[in-house]
Amino acid sequence: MRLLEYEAKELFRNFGIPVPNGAVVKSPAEIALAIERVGLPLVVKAQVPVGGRGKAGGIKLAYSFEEAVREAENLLYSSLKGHTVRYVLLEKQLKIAKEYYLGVTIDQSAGKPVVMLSTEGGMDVEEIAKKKPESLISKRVEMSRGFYEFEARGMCKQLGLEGSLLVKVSETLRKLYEVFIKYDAIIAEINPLAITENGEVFAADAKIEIDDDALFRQTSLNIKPEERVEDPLKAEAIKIGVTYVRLDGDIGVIGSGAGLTMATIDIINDFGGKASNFLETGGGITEQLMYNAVKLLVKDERLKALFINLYGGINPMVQAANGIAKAYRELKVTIPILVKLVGNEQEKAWEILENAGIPVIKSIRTEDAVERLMKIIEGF
Amino acid sequence: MRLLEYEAKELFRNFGIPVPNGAVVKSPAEIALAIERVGLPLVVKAQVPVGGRGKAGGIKLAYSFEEAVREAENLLYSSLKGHTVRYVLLEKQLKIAKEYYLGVTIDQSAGKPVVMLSTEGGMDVEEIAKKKPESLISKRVEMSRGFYEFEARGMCKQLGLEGSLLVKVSETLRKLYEVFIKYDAIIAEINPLAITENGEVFAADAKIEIDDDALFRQTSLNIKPEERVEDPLKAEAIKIGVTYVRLDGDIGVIGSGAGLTMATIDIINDFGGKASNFLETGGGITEQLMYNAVKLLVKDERLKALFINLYGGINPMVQAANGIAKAYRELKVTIPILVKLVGNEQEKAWEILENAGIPVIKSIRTEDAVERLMKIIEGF
Amino acid sequence: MGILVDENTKVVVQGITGRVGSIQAKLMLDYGTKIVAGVTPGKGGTFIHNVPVYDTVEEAVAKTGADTSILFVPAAFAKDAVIEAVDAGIKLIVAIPEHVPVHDTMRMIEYAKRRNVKIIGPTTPGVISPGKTKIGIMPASVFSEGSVGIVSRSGTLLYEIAGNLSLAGIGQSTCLGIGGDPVVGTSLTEVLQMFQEDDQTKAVVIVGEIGGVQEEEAAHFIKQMNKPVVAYIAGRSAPPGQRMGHAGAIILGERGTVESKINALREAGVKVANRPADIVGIVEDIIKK
Amino acid sequence: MGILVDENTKVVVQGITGRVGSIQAKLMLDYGTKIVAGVTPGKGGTFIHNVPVYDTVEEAVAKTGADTSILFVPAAFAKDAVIEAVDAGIKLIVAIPEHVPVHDTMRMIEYAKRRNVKIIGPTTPGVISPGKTKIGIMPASVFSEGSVGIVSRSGTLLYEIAGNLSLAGIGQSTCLGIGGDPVVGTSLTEVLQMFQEDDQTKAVVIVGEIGGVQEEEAAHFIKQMNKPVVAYIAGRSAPPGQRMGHAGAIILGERGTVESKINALREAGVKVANRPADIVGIVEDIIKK
Repeated sequence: MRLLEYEAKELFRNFGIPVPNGAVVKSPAEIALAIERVGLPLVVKAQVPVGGRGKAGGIKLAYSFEEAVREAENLLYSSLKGHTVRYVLLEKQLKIAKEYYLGVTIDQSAGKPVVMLSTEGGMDVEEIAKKKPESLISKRVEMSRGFYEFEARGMCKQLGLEGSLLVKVSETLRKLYEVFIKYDAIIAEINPLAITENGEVFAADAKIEIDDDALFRQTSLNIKPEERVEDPLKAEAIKIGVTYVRLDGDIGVIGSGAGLTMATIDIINDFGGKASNFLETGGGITEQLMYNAVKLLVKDERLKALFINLYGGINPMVQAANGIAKAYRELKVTIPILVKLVGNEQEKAWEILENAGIPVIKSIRTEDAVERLMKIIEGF
Repeated sequence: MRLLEYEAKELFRNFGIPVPNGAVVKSPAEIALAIERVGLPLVVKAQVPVGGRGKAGGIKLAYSFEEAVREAENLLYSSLKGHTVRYVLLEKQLKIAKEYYLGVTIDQSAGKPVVMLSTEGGMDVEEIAKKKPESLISKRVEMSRGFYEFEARGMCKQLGLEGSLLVKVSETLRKLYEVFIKYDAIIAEINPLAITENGEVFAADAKIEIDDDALFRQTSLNIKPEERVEDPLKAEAIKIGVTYVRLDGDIGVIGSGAGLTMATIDIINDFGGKASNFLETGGGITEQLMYNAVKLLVKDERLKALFINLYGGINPMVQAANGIAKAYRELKVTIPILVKLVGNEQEKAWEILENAGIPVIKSIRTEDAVERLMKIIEGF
Repeated sequence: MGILVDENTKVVVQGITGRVGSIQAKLMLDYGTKIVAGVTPGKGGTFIHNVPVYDTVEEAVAKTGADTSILFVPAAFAKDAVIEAVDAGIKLIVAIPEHVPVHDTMRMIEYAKRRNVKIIGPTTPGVISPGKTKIGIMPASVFSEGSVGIVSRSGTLLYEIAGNLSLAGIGQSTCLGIGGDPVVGTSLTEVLQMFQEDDQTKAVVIVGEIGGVQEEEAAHFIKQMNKPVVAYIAGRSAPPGQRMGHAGAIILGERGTVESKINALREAGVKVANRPADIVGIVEDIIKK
Repeated sequence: MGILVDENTKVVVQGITGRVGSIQAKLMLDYGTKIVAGVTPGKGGTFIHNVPVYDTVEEAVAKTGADTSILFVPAAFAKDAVIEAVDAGIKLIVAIPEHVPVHDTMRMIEYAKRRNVKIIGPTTPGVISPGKTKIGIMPASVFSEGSVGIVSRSGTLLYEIAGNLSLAGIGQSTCLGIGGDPVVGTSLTEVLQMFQEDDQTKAVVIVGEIGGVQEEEAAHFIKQMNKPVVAYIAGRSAPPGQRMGHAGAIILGERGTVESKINALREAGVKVANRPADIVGIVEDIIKK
């Protein structure tokens, strides 16, 4: 779950990472007061949880009161990269002399956090690594040991920093690591860290992404993921405990396991179909969860068929079948459903589905199922 | 700094360690409401930061409303073991079947925290170790690794615990370690942990002592040490940054370094005198600190002489001398002062003192100084 | 032989009295897995499916000589369960739980690696050496004994592909899922190293998916392998930036696409199937040679 | 020889540009101590007392070959300073700061011990081998070169006793304070072991005080020593339960009293002086024998 810039900056402020003076507004009525509190000239920033806001027109400069009001009003409630702008951050403009990059993320191969510093901020870290590799220092961290400020100083030294800048940047980098640890982050990034003309440093932007699997213990953040997605189907999916990704086709897909579900969609594509979604149940299938999953998809008016592809390893297939059958019956589903279901107690599950009038594929090959599905769709 | 029982129990509650239902009162007007909130029968407990309250009459049982009011009123504002009772804790009585001991403290020799568990609670841990050593299990903890609940379970197993009691006790012990770490404690103790007749566990008492040297970062506790001591001279000493311990003699002593100051007091005793105090400056002497220290002691009407014994290693002797001379002059000190002062720039310091009319001992032997001091006192 | 586990592997089930733990323990016992102990704090002294339950792993190991652990504990307790198992002297830990916070995963892997203990997972279906032992949650029916090793980043796709091979009469030496999370205890490459050393394994199937760079890293190692490797990579139609089911399956920027993985593998001489079922024909061709 | 340090010891001063650090660095240089570098983050590239200042200890060690560090940093930063020194390859750290939180002390000692680095302190006056080097804050004038080793729990009492001996013409091999905190990096016993091995040291003086059990533990070791040991213990008139100046000097229950310490030492054959000045006579007697 990615925090909005102003939320991330609040965390930074609590940890003593300097951020520009600013105020966030969520309604036009608040704009004037916010401008007065912060002071001109301003940066007006749309708060959406995605990168590339600047290029998309989500960041504006304002030098007069009127200009600031106009830009803030224009951005508020507008749509930016698929997200409605519900918050606008008004920040005092900085006199920036240099921009650095500071980041902490996870090195998946090493299985460790990696702390990164570059004297070339403002572009993303992959770009830095490609264009200015000599400006980028990274250090993997042993978690039981932690990351020390002297190590940040060592990194600064390698990039030629000295004097008070060395002290400020290394302190900021150490604090960024603390934020990363404290909040179960998968990314904590300051890009750019603005170095002002008089040698002060400020986190001009802030990116923090929290591990969804750790939100249960990050209660101080008070995040309700379902309130943070635009797509109502996706919000519903979060509530019922499945993963949903919208695609632009018309064949609904439910699968158990990410790999199988992705493969199913790939095969549907190969057979000339197009999936309307990715919906993956994880290993916690119950009758209710399966019912909810079917209910969620059949709400989607694009659907002309639904294919369910399950394996019973940890998932109970009889319960899954009951949930599908119940949904089919109660929701009076009119589009064709096809189920492929393999694993423990598969015969019992098949029987339940067939008794409910739902066609079942008994082959283990997803290809066979998709072939049959396409025929059903054509014949329908 | 030792927390009061009710403060320690608040921390326990925040960490999920079960404590008895209770309410704290700090004025008679609050007693009735507190009794109603908690319910009878009650334990009425004087809140003073020392052990042995029960024997000293600080813990009373009350079975009726009237009894509870009377006991609480009697304890409130009374004096217990040298402390004024400013808070009284009213707690629901528990039906206790067994009492355990749980503690985390510092093993000084190992330089590590030590977690302790005994099935014989209610007496102090030294007593348990002596009388029932077989009931006591202790485990030293590597701090970078931490203490895990399964290790607590292993300790419980060794003492024969099983079932839900094993689960509850080990969970409590792990949480106690967390409290110890989180709050820079030097002692965190639950003695007794009450096991009720129906198998629940409660921290019936709570002892937490915070490292004074870590109070600066334990800001959430909001402790002002100077507000927690009864002796106004000691409170003053905390404010000016020196260590003061009241003794029952009449010769004031200021020393730099704990060992030297203690030795000075020992020698005064040997020569038939009696020190009124221990006052140790630490390594941060300034002119102001020295002035404050002298001012603090001369307030004490018991004093018939003042002996100052300093070494200039890290401490600047010229500043020390200036501070003493200034205090002598400005405070119009009438009792005799003798100064022994050795170290860097000692000659300059001696000159300052002598010019101010303060006798100086130039020998390095504290014995010589004390001998001279006794003669001055006799002749005075 | 197979890798990692065999008929002599002595298993302790952590969380054996839970809903999932008890069902899966029964299914493993039915398969013939030597489950010698279970652990559930507070349930020590009881039995489930005739398996003795202990309060601590230490006790379980001391009393039964268990050398391998399988975890059925809630995600929030996975880290502590791993550390307990490591301290008790367990040498292989199969970490079934999904949704383990990745910081916990990093910590538990760091702890285990430093003490030379292997972790498979988390979010793994486990490991099966067909005909010998099953230490996992996979449906046993789709596996059969033979000479193909399968290593998969996905659980259910592993079942599909193993099932396809079995139907075609091609058995497996050992099959395992390394886990779907971005950080896992044992990498694709490390499993390939084990298959390379294993006498029973004549060919290896990799089941990959979008996200991360494990397939790309594995390709480096495959260049030095003397056994044929076949692969299938899921997620050709996955949109970038979207998390496909678990945290590991996400395309970020140019990294983790199906194309980069297929290219790297092909360059290393791997035959890459377009669809899961196509694996069968490719493996058959290899075996006939 | 003396113990721990000698004229070849190359010292880096962490916190050299601070008020205390700069004064004390000057006093050490005046004594002849080989201070080869100072460290203050942000002051790299400057000089103080002609000593080059670096931003990190790593750099200081790389450029100057420093092997020993002395800390003049605020108490709150002592732990990080120690870890930095250890990582940079420093072998002996003299931790001057007082009021270091004891949890930090435990962590930094744990870190250093695992990497075979010695810490003296915290709350130590440091260590001096008279005539060779002084790595500490002690006033140089009271020390003189000779054959008596002094190990003290107190700083100023060390000066007093060394001064007394010097006045009587009895010089010292090495004198050090182990630090007044309840937890210290190097114990009384460990220092005695070093004195036992040292050729220059013919007799050892222990300056103890109330609190803890270090003197009692040292008594065990003294039984195996073949050098005479003399002791003085401060705090006979200290009331129990009161912290006498620093956290280490406190009598808790029956532990840490002057009596228990004197008894343990006497039992081990140590001559215990009643007053600091009495040490001189006892040592003179020993030397004459």
